[in-house]
Amino acid sequence: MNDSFQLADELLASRLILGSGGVPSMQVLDEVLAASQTAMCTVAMRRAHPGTHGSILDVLERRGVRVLPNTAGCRTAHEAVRTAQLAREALGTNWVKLEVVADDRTLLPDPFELLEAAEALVAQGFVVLPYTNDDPVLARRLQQAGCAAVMPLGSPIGTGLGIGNPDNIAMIVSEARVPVILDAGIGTASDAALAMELGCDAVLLASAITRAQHPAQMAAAMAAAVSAGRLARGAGRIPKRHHARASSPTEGMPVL
Amino acid sequence: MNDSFQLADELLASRLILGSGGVPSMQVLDEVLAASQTAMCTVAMRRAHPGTHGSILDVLERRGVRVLPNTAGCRTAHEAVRTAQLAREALGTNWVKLEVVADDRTLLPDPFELLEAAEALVAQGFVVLPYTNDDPVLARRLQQAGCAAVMPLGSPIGTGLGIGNPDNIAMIVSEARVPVILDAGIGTASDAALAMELGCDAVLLASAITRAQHPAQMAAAMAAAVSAGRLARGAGRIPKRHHARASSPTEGMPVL
Amino acid sequence: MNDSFQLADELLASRLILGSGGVPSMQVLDEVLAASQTAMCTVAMRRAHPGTHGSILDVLERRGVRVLPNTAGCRTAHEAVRTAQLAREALGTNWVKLEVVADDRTLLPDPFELLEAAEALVAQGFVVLPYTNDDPVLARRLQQAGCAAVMPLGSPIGTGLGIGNPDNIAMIVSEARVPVILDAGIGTASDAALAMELGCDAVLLASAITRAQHPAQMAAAMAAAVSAGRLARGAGRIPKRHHARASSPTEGMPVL
Amino acid sequence: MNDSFQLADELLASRLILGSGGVPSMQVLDEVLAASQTAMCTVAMRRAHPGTHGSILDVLERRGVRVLPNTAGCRTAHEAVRTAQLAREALGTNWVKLEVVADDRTLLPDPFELLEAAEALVAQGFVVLPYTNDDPVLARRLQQAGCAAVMPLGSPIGTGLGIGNPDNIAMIVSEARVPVILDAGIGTASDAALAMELGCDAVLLASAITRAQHPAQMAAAMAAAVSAGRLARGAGRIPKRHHARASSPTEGMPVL
Amino acid sequence: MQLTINGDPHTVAAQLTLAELIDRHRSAGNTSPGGRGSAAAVDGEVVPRAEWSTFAVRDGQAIEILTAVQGG
Amino acid sequence: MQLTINGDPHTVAAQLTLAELIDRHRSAGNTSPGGRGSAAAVDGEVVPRAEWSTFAVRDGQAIEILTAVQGG
Amino acid sequence: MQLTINGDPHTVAAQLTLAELIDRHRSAGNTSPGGRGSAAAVDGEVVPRAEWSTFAVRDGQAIEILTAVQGG
Amino acid sequence: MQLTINGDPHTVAAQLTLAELIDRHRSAGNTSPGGRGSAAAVDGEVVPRAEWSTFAVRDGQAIEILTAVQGG
Repeated sequence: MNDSFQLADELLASRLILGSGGVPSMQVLDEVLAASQTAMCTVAMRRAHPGTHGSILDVLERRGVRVLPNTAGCRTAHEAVRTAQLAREALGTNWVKLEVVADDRTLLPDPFELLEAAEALVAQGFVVLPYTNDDPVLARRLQQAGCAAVMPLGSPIGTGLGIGNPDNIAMIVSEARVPVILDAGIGTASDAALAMELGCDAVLLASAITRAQHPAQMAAAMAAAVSAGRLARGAGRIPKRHHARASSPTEGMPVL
Repeated sequence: MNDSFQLADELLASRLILGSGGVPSMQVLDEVLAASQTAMCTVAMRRAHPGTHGSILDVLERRGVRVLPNTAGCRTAHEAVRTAQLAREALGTNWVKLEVVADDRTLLPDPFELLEAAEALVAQGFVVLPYTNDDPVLARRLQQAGCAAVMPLGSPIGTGLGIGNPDNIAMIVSEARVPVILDAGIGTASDAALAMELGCDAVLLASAITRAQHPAQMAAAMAAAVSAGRLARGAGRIPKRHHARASSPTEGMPVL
Repeated sequence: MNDSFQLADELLASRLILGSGGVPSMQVLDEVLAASQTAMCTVAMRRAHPGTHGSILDVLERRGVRVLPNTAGCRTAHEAVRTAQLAREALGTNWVKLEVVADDRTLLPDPFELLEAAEALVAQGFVVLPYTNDDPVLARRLQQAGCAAVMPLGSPIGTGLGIGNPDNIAMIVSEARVPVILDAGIGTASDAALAMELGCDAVLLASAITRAQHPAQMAAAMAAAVSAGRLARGAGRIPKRHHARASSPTEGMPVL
Repeated sequence: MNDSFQLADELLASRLILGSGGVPSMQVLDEVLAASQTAMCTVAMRRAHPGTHGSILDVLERRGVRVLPNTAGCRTAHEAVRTAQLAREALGTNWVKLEVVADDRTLLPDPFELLEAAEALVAQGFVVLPYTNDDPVLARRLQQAGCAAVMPLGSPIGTGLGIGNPDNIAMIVSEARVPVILDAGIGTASDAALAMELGCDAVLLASAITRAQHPAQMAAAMAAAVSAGRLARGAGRIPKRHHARASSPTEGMPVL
Repeated sequence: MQLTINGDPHTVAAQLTLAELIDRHRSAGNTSPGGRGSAAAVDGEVVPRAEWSTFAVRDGQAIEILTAVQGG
Repeated sequence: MQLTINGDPHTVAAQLTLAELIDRHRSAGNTSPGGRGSAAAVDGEVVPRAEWSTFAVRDGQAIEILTAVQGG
Repeated sequence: MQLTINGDPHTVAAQLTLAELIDRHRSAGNTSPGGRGSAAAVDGEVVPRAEWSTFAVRDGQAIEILTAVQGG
Repeated sequence: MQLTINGDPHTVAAQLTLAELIDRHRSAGNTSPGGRGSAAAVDGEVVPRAEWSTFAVRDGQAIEILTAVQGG
């Protein structure tokens, strides 16, 4: 199955998008990129420290992986817009993973600042990929604002709790006119498979891989899981039923 | 990752075992075998009808897939033992997927007849792979009886409800000294991945593939899912936590 | 246990608030009010039809139940504010259950219109009880706007799916400085008990009672469930553990 | 609602049966008996220690609560039968809560020893109330053996995990011809309510009350929860639906 | 004069107060005497009950008369 | 003589071996030559393939001839 | 004579009935007069209360004296 | 003159362009030659790279120099 998918004007070769946060070293990042076969990876924008050698950008470039700057850490639309502008200057991309969180404890998106930032960035020509909660109404508003995708959380960032409310994700998918990318809370492979089975177009995850005991192996697991879930969604699963149904013929039984 | 695994004295090249029940045609079975990359597939023993051409055995042989006869439809230890003996005669294998169900409505295993049959068949030199419920105590007894694996259900046969009680499966895995094969109730890829994440050694499924809208595609999904779950189990997932944890650095934020 | 609770400047004698929607007759409403022992019941504001006799207000008054007008059906802050003003004129109460939904299919609240309406109504001296989604950030904003309570949904109105995301409700409770009232999705008694165990101060429900086969009996069930959940919350439940723990003494066993 | 129920030849005045295990003192037991309004309470049989004053029997007698001896700690049918005989001698009751567990780690019932003990005790004229797992087939066998009730677990003893597999409990209820009593794993009030909503006739619990921070308050919570669940079961809950349904009239909206 | 009452067109004699209009509307209607339980808006603006008897309705206005019903 | 084959009554000539009986049953049947994939029980007892050609069927016996089909 | 009572070795005078033995064991013990709430087994066999006063304990026997405690 | 660079106070010679300032900051730093991967804001306003070499830094300004790091 061809797992590429269209995001804005780009055809991405993988439905697994990587977040680089939490990765213990550039060496591990390199292994994770290879094992995940991802086509895009997030970076954050932070103050440059004099004297540090090497850059995450070199690792991404070597692997041919597209860089996706985020606005992690921003609490207001103002900060997020500025950060996106700086990222565009620094990285030469008008794509941005838009994060505007309400506080550091929950890291949940602030619907009001988020929508305001999305509207401003769309107006400035950005391809906006907003990290949002699982509220179908907010997802709709972000699409109306011109976002190129919606990226609802499964559960709060870094928790590994999986998809807390599958009904909400399914509702977002059912009315989406842009790609839906599940973007937080994934803990293990079956979570990623479930996201795809619910109809998400892609999965974005960081901690589940970068903080696993064996990151590269988990990256391979996630790649397989996204593929599995995508295939299963298209294959048309059997309906759930509450009564058993024999899979062996009930006729032709001998008398023994 | 090398997904082969040791079952009795055999090294199987795949951790996905196929049930052939419910497959709409030999042509579809052939496609499903190819897509699933399975190494073993179940058959049932039924009265031979004069005049029917071709055999499922030919399809399996062509694909190099090991045949695993079952005792589906048997309600007593007596019937199951006889059926296993007939299968051994017919197919030249002393392996048997042992099913002894209590009734046709639930298709749940009868613990008493099952254990009795298992003991008898082990004594007669069979490699016994019993379909059992998710009771850790019964699983233990079947192992003590000399079964070569235990095959607990996730949920009743054909329901597609997935794994109803993950704690029970995890408990069975934690004390198993033979392979644990999840053997009923799988509905979609994430269910199969979860089974492997819980520590199962393999997954056996039929309806989820054979009755899907596109069986071959679902077979590919299941193969990927088993692989994903197996890798994830080994990769050491992040622990679940109830509070968010940033994946981007919290230091180095600019003032904008 | 004294189940009264303080809401705004009022001490309500029951933690079960009734929605009157869906009730088949005034007679049934009367029975339900009695069985539920509720102290407050919602009404909607609709065009008066000439020639109709009797009013829901008479039933509520006879039972001594406080009337709580809602803004059901409103899609904009403008409509909701006007509706609240009209309700205040009609009913002589400045309390309002504020509903501003995004569409008729999901009946989910629109965060933007909701907050705008809440701010306007608070400024006009209303006691605002907003129906909101389960987003902790929106709940926080509504409190900051001066709402007298927050009323998150368990699941969409009328679905009976219970509490889809208990973690979110618990998060809202953990940081709330006003009462938290679970306000949609309850299907049966255990859902209501769970809401209270999560720390909600009260439960508001309509369909679960009014559309049950036997509304008055379900009303009694809900009253008991709210009480049960409230008591259990305060009683300090045992922690969940994954290994069994004997409740009978393990010492003093005879040799038999 | 009259919550009494018929068990064997007895009409019990409460559907909440108490286990006395884990209670910190006779004083607390007394409070718990009062708050729970239970009509029956279990005791274990252990070696008598010279010099101890007072007996649990006095507390039960004072409260008019029927004593139900158990066979906790027994690992074989032989031990359990002997223990039941001794309890009958000691307490003058032919009722017994039959427990035969497979090991001390899981405290799960051993299906084989359990059924053997049940058959023996029924033959000796006992009213046998077996603690069993949630396997519908074993429940059926215990009924066929003449047990006066079946008492499936929700989850392992003392875990407080609630009802791990509601489908299994519902299946047991659907075909039961004797009372079904949920007998382990309850952690909080909503668990008990759910058990009753699934159709159980009663709930038996110990740790959830005796080890709660405030046992008497939790006892009151459980009494209310059992009542709530029982009422809700009879009231005919609304069906679950995945799409919202307005509870307020959609007609008669003004233009504002 | 022409009015819209609760969405429907009505022709009424001129010189009518809102109080009179509402009274007619609910002749044998579902609200108590004195209008308890009902409220009115004229062209989208709420008119307090105290002003009903002095509020002169004008040609072309849209009047909404609301009352409490079961809901929510 | 009278036999029951796979549950149905059959009348066959006397002096028939099990091998001959099975051969007839599957004329153009679904098992390979030599009986690969099939097995037989007579009055509930399994008869090993090696004995088919010498096993003489007797009047009144019930024969079950089984083969592998999809299932499980 | 030597007895095992509730798992512990005891030496007692000969010619003791079970009733006497149990009485001594629970002197100031946790069962009511007349033995309500307690039961006894000798060498694994239950001895009904009615037989306690005539049941002569013999050297080497293992006696279990049980009572009801909280549990379950 | 006094500047704030990435939150820290710095004293630098007058007549410095932003390009020169950034160059000093990253001497042996973590960005490629020509500033690939980094961006700058002065008093909160983004300064496009093309203007760095002509942008004269003034006393008292706050300069933020950012670069891409792992995150998200």
